[in-house]
Amino acid sequence: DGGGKPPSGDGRQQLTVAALPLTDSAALYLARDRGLFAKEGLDVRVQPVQQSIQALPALLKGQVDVIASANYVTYFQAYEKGTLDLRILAEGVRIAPHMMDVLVPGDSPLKSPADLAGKKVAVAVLNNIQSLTLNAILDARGAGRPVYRQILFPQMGPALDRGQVDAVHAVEPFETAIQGESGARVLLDAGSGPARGLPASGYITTRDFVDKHPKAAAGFRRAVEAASRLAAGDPGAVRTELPKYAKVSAAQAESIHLPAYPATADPAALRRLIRLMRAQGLLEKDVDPAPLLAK
Amino acid sequence: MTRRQDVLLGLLGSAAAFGVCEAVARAGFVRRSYLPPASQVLARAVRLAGDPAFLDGIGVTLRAWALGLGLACAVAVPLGLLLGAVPVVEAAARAVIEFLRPLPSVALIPLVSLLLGSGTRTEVTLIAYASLWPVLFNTVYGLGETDPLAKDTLRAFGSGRLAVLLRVELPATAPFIAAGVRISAAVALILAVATEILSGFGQGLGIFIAQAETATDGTRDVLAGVVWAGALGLVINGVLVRAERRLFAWALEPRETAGRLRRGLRW
Amino acid sequence: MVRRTALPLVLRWAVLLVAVACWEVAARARDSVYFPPPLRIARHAHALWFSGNAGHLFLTPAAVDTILPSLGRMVSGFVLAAVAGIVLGIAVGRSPRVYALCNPVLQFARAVPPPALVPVFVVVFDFGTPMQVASIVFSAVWPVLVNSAEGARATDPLRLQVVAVLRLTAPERLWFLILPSALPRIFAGLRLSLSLCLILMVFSELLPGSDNGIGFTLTDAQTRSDLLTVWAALVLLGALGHLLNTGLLAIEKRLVGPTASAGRTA
Amino acid sequence: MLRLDSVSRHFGDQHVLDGISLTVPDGQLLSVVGPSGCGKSTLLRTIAGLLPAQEGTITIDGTPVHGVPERLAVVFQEYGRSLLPWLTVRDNVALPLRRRGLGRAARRAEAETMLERVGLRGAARRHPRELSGGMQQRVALARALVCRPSLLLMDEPFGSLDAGTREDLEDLLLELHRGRDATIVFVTHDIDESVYVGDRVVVLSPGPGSRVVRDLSVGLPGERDQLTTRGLPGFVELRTEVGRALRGR
Amino acid sequence: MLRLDSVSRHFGDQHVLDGISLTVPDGQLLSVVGPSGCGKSTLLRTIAGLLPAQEGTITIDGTPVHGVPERLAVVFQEYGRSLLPWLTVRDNVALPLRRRGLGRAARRAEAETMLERVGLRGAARRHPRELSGGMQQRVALARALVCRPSLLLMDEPFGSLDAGTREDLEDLLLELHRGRDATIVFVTHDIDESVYVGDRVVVLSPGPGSRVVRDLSVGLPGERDQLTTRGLPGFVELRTEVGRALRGR
Ligand SMILES: Nc1ncnc2c1ncn2[C@@H]1O[C@H](COP(=O)(O)OP(=O)(O)OP(=O)(O)O)[C@@H](O)[C@H]1O
Ligand SMILES: Nc1ncnc2c1ncn2[C@@H]1O[C@H](COP(=O)(O)OP(=O)(O)OP(=O)(O)O)[C@@H](O)[C@H]1O
Ligand SMILES: [Mg+2]
Ligand SMILES: [Mg+2]
Repeated sequence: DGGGKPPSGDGRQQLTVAALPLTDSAALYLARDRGLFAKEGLDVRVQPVQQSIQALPALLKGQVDVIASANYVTYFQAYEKGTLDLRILAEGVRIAPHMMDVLVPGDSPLKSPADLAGKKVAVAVLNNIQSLTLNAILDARGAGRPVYRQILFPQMGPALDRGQVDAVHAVEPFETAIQGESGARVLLDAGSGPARGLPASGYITTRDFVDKHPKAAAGFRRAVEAASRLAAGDPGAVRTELPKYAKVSAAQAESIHLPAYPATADPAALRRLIRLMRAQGLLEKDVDPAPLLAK
Repeated sequence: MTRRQDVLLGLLGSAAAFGVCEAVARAGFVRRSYLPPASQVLARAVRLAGDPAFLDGIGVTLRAWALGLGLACAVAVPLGLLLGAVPVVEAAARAVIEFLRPLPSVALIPLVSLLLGSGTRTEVTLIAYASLWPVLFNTVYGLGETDPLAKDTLRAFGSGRLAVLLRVELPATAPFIAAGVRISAAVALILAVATEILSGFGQGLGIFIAQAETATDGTRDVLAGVVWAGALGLVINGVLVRAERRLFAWALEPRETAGRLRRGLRW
Repeated sequence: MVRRTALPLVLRWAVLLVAVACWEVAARARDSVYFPPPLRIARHAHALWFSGNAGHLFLTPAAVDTILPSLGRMVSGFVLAAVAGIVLGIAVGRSPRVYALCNPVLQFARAVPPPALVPVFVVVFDFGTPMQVASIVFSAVWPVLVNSAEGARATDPLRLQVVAVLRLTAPERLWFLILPSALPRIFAGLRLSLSLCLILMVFSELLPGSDNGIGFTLTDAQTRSDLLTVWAALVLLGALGHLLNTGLLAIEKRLVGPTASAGRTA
Repeated sequence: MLRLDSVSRHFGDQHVLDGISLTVPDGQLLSVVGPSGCGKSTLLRTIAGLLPAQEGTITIDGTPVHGVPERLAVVFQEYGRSLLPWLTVRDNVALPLRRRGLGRAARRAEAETMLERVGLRGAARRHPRELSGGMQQRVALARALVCRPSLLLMDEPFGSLDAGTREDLEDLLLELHRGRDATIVFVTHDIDESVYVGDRVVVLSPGPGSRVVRDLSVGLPGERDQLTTRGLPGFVELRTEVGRALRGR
Repeated sequence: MLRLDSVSRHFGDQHVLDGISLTVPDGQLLSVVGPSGCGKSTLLRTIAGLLPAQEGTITIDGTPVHGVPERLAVVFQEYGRSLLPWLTVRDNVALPLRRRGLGRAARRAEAETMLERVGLRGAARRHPRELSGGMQQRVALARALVCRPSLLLMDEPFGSLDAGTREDLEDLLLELHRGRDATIVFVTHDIDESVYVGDRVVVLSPGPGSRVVRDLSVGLPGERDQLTTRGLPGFVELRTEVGRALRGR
């Protein structure tokens, strides 16, 4: 391991990137498969992980160099607590309409988002991006907040089916699968209102890495941003790429809602996320994202 | 009871369990994709045997299992003998041990990963940590159960404390240690798979299961992985039981003497 | 195990204190967020859980919401696992038929990692306590079961002949011979089970639908990178484990008493 | 009536009992002597139904026995191990009384009476491991006697006792035997004792493949007394004969 | 020389030994008799250093013993439990030879020789639980004899043997004793035996608080023989005297 440092056989610098096999990492895979990394003199190896937080120890130990699709909420918290000297290489995705939805059973008495007040809503991780955005949306509409239950995405379908929760807050591709299997309907587009355009994940690394390998960091950013531009311009490219690395069938890939792939990192957007986190008590101090963005 | 009857009864029990799982899934209480019938799971598990990548993963998991269990035994048996034999050491170490023991390995995953990084070293450490206790405690308990007259006998023949420990207490405790190893073997296997699932990083049976869990209809694959884990456990236990029978024949009731009173069977 | 005189007691705590002191010094010297010094952990734990008013035994509301539900689940899981483990273990240790029938299935079940069963739990059990207790029992039952079976199996054959001649009924046989002679091993199993219960309690609070408990606090703090709370929860778990174990030892002392190893032959 | 019909027994390829036939009428006290390792304990275990007879049959009152017969009591040679260490001496002795359906207090009272008779009055509440070897042997004896068996099998029951205690207990056995009419099979390695307590003495040949080599009826008066009986010419004659049979002469 | 100086011992509030003083010269075979439960086994365990003497001192050749003395061997009354079940009979006997620093083959050879002398030639490779009670006792005996102890403590070593085997082994003991010059303390409950094997017989009083009530020197010729010695007038006299002391008369 300990990639990043030794150039590989053909003189390219080797980088190990931990990534979730989800839509969030599409730009990474596109960049790899379209040779964008190679163009920057990088040899990128992808190491799949199930949750971005699971890659944190490996990042600190130098077993991976970059975490793709790293959940900002989680990593800003780690930064605030001092566990990680965070640097953001590039932005990953921003929230787009119907990329996440609040689903209820077809025959549910819940008719409008306002009915959610006090009801049980399933999210994958408590006190994270899902509840943050849903709260923001409901607050904006003046509706009451629900109570959250922690249920992993794959189990949301059965839980909804058995009436263990009133609604689930699911992301793609689970969202489409749940709708298809149990006839659940969308109560609320969780990518709408104040949530829309909010940065969800990014490509992050440590300050140490950026200091030691400024060239590799810059090259990585250029490649990912190029891939993001490509993805934003041609969603079809993402839809063909998806079945190659994620557990998504080609048919599913055709119909699911994709997030937005921003071409450049924008401190203002990140500041909006940080303000929201502060307002809901997920951060205790203010964090200025500008210095965290790698040049 | 003949061997054949044993096997037949075992098959009967397995068939019954299989039947129940199949029936529950087919009865339609829940959607098929949420709880696939046992037959489909089994078929999938069998097909996995032909997948070299999956078999590689099994190899990785088993390696971590063996290393962790071996490390645990290598530490636990001598430590158990020391604790059981020297009351002062036991008294001194007791508080620390009792405090460390309940620390959940599940919760230690992130901390140990921070120290050792993700991967085999972390996995082996956690496996060893969790499977240390059964061997250690069975060793200490076994020592307490040694017949005092047997110990006196060796002392009377001029054996020192160490010789009594090695020649009487260790052999007398051995069957009990073996039972501890058997418990640990299962714990270690669970830990190997669970660590992989929860750390979500690397290669192995647990990673296969974790990846299946993130798929929209992965339950069948998850359960096929479970079948493999269970089957591994079954085989490992069978091997250990056979080894014990061979090693500790003296501790078994002699077949003929016990006649129809013979009930003893081993786990 | 150890004679309960004053010296070992003093020694025990002295060693623990020294260990903690070393940790404190080492942690202060390294000054890493991952390994905070014990004093800070203790202060944090105190602020979190033990700074309540005297009327509530100094427990804060957070402590009442965190510790009590966890403890309740753990204890009920442990009791269920103990009863099931002893009953099944003895049956399996003394009856070749039951053994042959159950062995493959039990061995299979024993090796199944609980995290992989989450999809099944979701479908079979209700969220919250039923699912959590079920997952605790499912894992904690094995050490008791194996040790009980082992203990029952190791009953002195001569003594079995004795009770056969005395024509004791099967329950009497169990009560007067098999249980007492298996008791030391059963307790060894119970102690292992107890610590497994704590581990499983943490795991069970990772299960879908959990929203309180020590394990929940721990994992929640983990995702928030709040390592001080992680450590405080670990220390709390250690302390709880120690307490519960001491209680179990006291029960064992009463039940097994001084006759534990008298006259046993291998 | 206890009847053994060419009972044989082997362990693996080692022959132990080789066609033992015996008829013990009700109420008889049969002494069995034989060299160490010849198969006396094996014989008792077979009669007790603890070991299956591999050949031959055992019948009690005409019905073949399978398993442990009713109203049987056994004093095992390994008396120490045969006591349950977690029970007090009194509870050990009271254990067989359960099948008589007595209450707890009645069982304990009866156990204590029997303990007193074997000279263990003060030891009732102690645990077996706190007793000396001879005391443990007497506890095992009391446990066998207390349940008033109709078939009593005793394997060297006085082996660990001093001469005085031994004589007292021999007399106790005879007294109890006279009062009821149990069939008793009494294994001993003491020739004098075999003659003194027995109505009949059977001598087994050394193994492997032990057989009955001598079957002597003891024609001594029923009322026996340590001093006078052992002095009788008939007694001396009998013990010489048993001794000779034992030495294979 | 083994010397006991007012050795006392109690278990809880129960007095067992009450000021036992004894001097046993090197090479003496001291028989100890006493009623069941009087404290004979306790005395042996105390001499062996397995139980601490609570009062009084024990010295060997003038030096007080703490712990187990050198070159000691013990035959326990519970011979069965004192054998290690996981070792074969041969390895059980060979066990104490380790401290003589012999090789494995030499140890086994010596063990087999001794097993042959106690009449267990064929049983060398079997496990203790496959043996009869008397055979186990002989294994324990062989184990004690094989290591040529200078102090040998025997607790009713022939209790489970038939008369013939017993006499053979008494003679074996005497023969080995003559050849070397070990000090032997021999506990028995057989009065004849105590006189036949002993150079000296000590009688203990019944407990609680056992004391030496009689200390007899056996003036019989060193060369003994089962038939002639037991017929000597001196022998009969001695056994009567021991018997009387034992009965407290
Ligand atoms: N561990 C013990 N705890 C309490 N009392 C004991 C213990 N060991 C022995 N005793 C008591 O000490 C007394 C003497 O016991 P000991 O075994 O020495 O007798 P003994 O002379 O060898 O008798 P026997 O001839 O029956 O073997 C007995 O009354 C016994 O109850
Ligand atoms: N479980 C067993 N397995 C193998 N052989 C056995 C077993 N039990 C007894 N034997 C053998 O059977 C023979 C007879 O044993 P048994 O115990 O009946 O002798 P015994 O007449 O009671 O002798 P003793 O007077 O020494 O007690 C012995 O040679 C012994 O080795
Ligand atoms: Mg016998
Ligand atoms: Mg004794």
